[in-house]
Amino acid sequence: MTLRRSISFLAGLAMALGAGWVAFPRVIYRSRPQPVNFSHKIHAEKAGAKCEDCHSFRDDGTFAGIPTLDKCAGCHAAPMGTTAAEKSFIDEYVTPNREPQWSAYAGQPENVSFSHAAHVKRAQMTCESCHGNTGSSDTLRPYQVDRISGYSHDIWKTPNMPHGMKMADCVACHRQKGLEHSCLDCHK
Amino acid sequence: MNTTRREVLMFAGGSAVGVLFTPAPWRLITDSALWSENWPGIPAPGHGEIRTRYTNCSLCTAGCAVRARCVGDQPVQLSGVSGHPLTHGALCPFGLAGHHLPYLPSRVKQGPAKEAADAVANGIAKCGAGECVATLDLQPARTASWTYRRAMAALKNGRYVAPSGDSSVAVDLSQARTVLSFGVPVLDGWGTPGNVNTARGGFRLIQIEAVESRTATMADQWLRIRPGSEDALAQALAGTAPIATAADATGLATSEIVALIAQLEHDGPTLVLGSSRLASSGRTVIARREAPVPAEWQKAAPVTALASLPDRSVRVLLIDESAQGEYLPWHTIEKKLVSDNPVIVAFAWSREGYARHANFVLPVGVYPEVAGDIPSAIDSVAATFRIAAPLVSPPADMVKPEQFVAAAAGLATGDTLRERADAIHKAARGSLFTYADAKSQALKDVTADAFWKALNAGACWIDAPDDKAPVAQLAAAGTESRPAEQADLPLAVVVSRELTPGSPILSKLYQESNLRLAPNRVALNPACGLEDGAQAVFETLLGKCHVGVTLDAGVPAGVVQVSGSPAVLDLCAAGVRAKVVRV
Amino acid sequence: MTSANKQIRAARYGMTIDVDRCNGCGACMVACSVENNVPPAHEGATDRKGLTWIRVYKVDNGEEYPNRRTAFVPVMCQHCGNETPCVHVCPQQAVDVDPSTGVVGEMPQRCLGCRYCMAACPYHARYFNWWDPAWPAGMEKTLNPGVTPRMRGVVEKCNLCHGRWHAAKERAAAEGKPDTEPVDYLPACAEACPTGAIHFGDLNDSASAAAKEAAEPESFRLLEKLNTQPKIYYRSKKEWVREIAAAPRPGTGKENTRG
Amino acid sequence: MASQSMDRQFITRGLTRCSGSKFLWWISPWIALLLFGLYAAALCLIKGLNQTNMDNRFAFGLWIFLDLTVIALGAGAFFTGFLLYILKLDELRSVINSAVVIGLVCYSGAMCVLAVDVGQPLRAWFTFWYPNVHSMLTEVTFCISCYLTVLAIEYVPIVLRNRKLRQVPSFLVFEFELHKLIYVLAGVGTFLSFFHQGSLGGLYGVLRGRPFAFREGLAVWPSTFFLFILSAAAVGPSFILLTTWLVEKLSHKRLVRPEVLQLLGRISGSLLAVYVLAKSIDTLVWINRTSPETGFQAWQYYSWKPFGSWILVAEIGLFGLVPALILLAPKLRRRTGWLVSGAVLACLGVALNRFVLTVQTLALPTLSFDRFLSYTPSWQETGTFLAVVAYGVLVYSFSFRYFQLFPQERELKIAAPQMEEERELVGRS
Repeated sequence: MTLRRSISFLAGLAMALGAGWVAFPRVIYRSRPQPVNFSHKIHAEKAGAKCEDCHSFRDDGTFAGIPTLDKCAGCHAAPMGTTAAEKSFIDEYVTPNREPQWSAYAGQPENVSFSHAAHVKRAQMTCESCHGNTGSSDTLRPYQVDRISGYSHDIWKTPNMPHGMKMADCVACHRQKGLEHSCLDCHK
Repeated sequence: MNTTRREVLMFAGGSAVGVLFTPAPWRLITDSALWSENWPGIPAPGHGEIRTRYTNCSLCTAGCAVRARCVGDQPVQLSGVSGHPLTHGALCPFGLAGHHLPYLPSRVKQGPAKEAADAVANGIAKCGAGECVATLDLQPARTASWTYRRAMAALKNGRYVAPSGDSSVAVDLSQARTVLSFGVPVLDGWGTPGNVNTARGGFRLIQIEAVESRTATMADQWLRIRPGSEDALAQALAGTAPIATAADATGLATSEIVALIAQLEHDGPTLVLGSSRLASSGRTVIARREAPVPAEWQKAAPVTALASLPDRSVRVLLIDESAQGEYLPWHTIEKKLVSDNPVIVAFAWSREGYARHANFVLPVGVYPEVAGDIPSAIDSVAATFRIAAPLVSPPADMVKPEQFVAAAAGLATGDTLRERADAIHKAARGSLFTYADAKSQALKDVTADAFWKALNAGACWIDAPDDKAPVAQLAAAGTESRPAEQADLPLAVVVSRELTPGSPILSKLYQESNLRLAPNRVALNPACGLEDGAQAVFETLLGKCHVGVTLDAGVPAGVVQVSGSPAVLDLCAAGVRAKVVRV
Repeated sequence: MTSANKQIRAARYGMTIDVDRCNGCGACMVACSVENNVPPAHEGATDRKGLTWIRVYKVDNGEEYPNRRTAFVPVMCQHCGNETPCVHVCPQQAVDVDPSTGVVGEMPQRCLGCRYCMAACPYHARYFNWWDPAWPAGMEKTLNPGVTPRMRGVVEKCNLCHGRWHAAKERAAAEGKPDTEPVDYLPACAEACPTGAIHFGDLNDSASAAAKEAAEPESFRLLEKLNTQPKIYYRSKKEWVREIAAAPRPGTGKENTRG
Repeated sequence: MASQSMDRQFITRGLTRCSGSKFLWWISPWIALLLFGLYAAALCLIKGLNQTNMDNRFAFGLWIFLDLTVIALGAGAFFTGFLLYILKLDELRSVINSAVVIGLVCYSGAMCVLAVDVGQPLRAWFTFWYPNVHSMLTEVTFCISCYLTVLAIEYVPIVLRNRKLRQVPSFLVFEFELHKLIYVLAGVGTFLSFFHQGSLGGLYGVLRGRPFAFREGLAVWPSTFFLFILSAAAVGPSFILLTTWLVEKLSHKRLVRPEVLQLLGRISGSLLAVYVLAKSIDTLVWINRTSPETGFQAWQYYSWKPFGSWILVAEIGLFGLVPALILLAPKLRRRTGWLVSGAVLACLGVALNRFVLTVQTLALPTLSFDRFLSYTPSWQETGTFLAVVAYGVLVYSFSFRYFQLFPQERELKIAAPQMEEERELVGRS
């Protein structure tokens, strides 16, 4: 009697734990493939050694982020290699001059005002310290977005990174550096 | 039975406990809060490279120089161009939100261009003796206006009609020691804001007005007279009428008027601004030669004042509302139209103006969508030529009024703006001020193409100073005759043309605060018996319309102040009286 | 650099507003709304339910013509420097004072809309989003990317154009300037004022125009006796205008219903 | 019929309760009211607070005012508990259950209204996650939610002692164990509620930007902090007295001995007297020192009609001193009419005090070019609050029907043999 009851209790417990730890994290994110199977590795080797070569700063100090099509078309007007990925990229985007809809893994929500200049130029941080080994990755992993909040998965935890890009993570570092003044430091 | 129910309960209990030890519930709580930060309906601003582009504001003839902060090509913020010789980096509230105009909900999106063209052609053909085809141009002295005049000249019985006011006359604020204004909003919309503010230190401002307008508030002296008694006072000041009558009419003390006269004589050069006419002593009002025009344009119809058209004579009326100007009440126009179905075409971007009366309403581009030049401002001593360079592209099937009219008159036109620019360049007078580098250079040092390029990238051509000649001596100013007393219409009407139609953001000024009088409101003295915000009917001999009531201690008893919305202006005329009845 | 006490030269951003120059045109209100993505009014909005981070009040001396005098007083968040009334009432740290700038900041995304801070503010400079923000179709293209639009049900207010401040800081960083110095920038209202009545600057920097003017005898602050130490200074040569800084005088309060 | 007997099985043995159908008649209008109120609240939640007549100046309105009042009245729960379990005032055992239910109703109701009152309920938990320890509102939120839990726990034994439920042995055990805790609970509850009653007062007392409400005090707590505790403690018993009397009237039963009501009255009266004294002193200090120091002359506040100085007189005199005297006079106390009207006046007094502090504070201008404002709640606001009233009545009715709120009821019933039953609102089984 009591045994059966405790069994059913434990069963419920186990079920809930499983659902919460295994199923839920899968369900909460919607996965979206990147438009093009892009290899940072190859481009780092062949095109430019440094991230800034493509992910450049504008004259006014703002960060241009993911390069636009014309940057790609500069080299890929015609196929340079033989990969199917490149060919489809040219056919789908370069030739019709259609901007690929990239999804920024580290894209912060609208209310965050993040200055690359302050972190890269002034604080001399490396790209890897936030973006992990994306720069040397061979393929683009699918972009995962939280179904409810619409935040990128990487905000919570960037792969191959000790920390994520949640507010708490930013604050931790700023506090250590004595640069934490107010909400509006980083919020807009 | 019982046992299984217990088991189910235990199971539920177990899972309840279990869930608490998983991330799920906490994450759901967090996510719901994050969701509320950018929940549906909150637009996300566009992102991209921030660029700076320049143009000139064509909302009024001040034509202030504008620096536009753009995301990509879309302007998101407008500001003045400091160092500009005429506009001195100032923008008025309407100009600051000018880039919102293309998105006005009330905007006219399409219209029957084809049918209108046929109807006009028809009307022109039917035009009998003594009848005419008239183009009403609310903002004369533009290049487009020249096209109209040429088109009307090309027609046997074409007339070019413009609101009274002579574009060849300018005032020189820098010369004035005293400015005597008969209800002219000198500090609030008249002339070029930047220029007025710069010159403000140099003159003493005497405001003669029935209500406490913004200008009256800021004037050095405010003389509150009875509405419509401007003329009487002006006569007295000019010495053409006894002071006693003026005192009687205006409600001022005789001593006040005497003191005023003495003061004007003593203070030296005086500029007198009437609601329509100007007068001056000293060199404060001067003749201004217009910017050069191509020789072949000289075959143009003369400027006709609406009043001088014979009644019931206009068979075809083409109204260009695309450029803001003085609004002529409909009843003044209506009586000029032939009685048997005249053809009325309004080129308008808003349905609130003449569109309410026209047979055909044709949509036009708005600032900053369309290229067009801006006439020289009243307070600019030298002629100017500046183009409102488009910052965004207009929607599909917008009509270009001047082209429509030219076509209707069978007049072939090219790129008139360019032709005008070349003519100016040929004259090789004056200087060119470019905004991007805030530099001024003599026009003769610039090639024609460079000139044209500069004008479209934000620049202003300023004519060389002319040997100035005084136009008028101190003479009668002010036009309005004193309202006739009427028992059933107790209130004298004072029109303050405060609100040119503009961005929805202007609700900050007249809905979310009472700083300005809303288009559909009238201001009354707090002792009028109605309460603030009450809904009422505004009635004159010319009709009635619904208005909201704003109480303002600055409006004297027995006076109703109305804003410049066409619906209300249609009910107003010189010396009209009104009543405001609560509904 | 890792030490938590980095030597920062703190700024005290503030303003002086010359009431005698203000002609009440409202340019500052429009420029502010454009800069900060404040939506146009919902048709149900009134002067009591609107969103005007800066609001120009029409103030008079309560007399009748010819003794009647009128002035315009722009009122925005006064950025109180002492016992800032709104900061310590907020239950969840959505309001704070930036020690490096003295700006009183408000985080709409943290706000739960309890409106306690609005009750606490003596200057009525805080505004609540009673409606969902709505722009006419297409007009959302004109939104300023430097400031994020707020959602319904939260409080918002002037923060001295932090969007422009961010931009200035980013420029400084790009130019390799250290982050220990305050940056130069200009809020939208100060930039837009056609009569140049509003002067913005660092009150700690005695060279700045704002600091100089704030020290002049004709400068005053609203409700000074509350000892909230606002950083917005008003200036007027007129005695009666300087008196508006004091507590309301019953009887005359009724007449000042404009603005 | 089956449901009938089912229903019967739940009613405490030895007590008479009206027939199920009669009970249905009694609750249905309240249920209707509740539904209407829920609709109004839903409007406010879905369409936003534009449904209310609050605005930027009247940031707080009807809801906050009534929440403060309701919570003050609900204070009877903690104070009776305090007197019974801590001060061992055993006569009060006969009303403690009723007091707990009332407390639960008042607090939970207030919490629900607050959830509608905030613009972003989804973020309400931020207060717990990122608390600003300096904010009185944080204190209020923490204490009220904790105390609500305490009340819920205190409510459980009342439920479990229900005739049917106690058939489950484990429930009985649980209830017994829980009962051992009751002293701890009472202690915790007392502390919590003393504290949040105070912080509710502090809520306005700390507003230095609102000289009308601003008060000096001890350390971080303005004088209103202590005044609120005192006033709440004073009217709490009065409200219990009132409700008990009301239930007796409605159910045509004698539920407690008259001495108990008189005792409640006496407690209320004496505390009220102390409160009136403290309040008067506070007011004098405020008029002569606190307010002038901030540049506001106190007389100015009362020159804005309709809030003349009469409101001050009414608050302290008519609704403070008068009920205090009534309740303190043994002669008058013994007359039910006087006793009840004394309690009513006391309750009205605390309501008026909360009104002055919330609504009048916001109505008064602070800037010289600002105006005196008025505000009338929209039907959505009123409706939302009526829902709480209906909710309260329903919870209490059910508790009264199925649980033993008044331990003395049975013995009193035996003492007073079957009254004339046909006129009775409550029939016998």
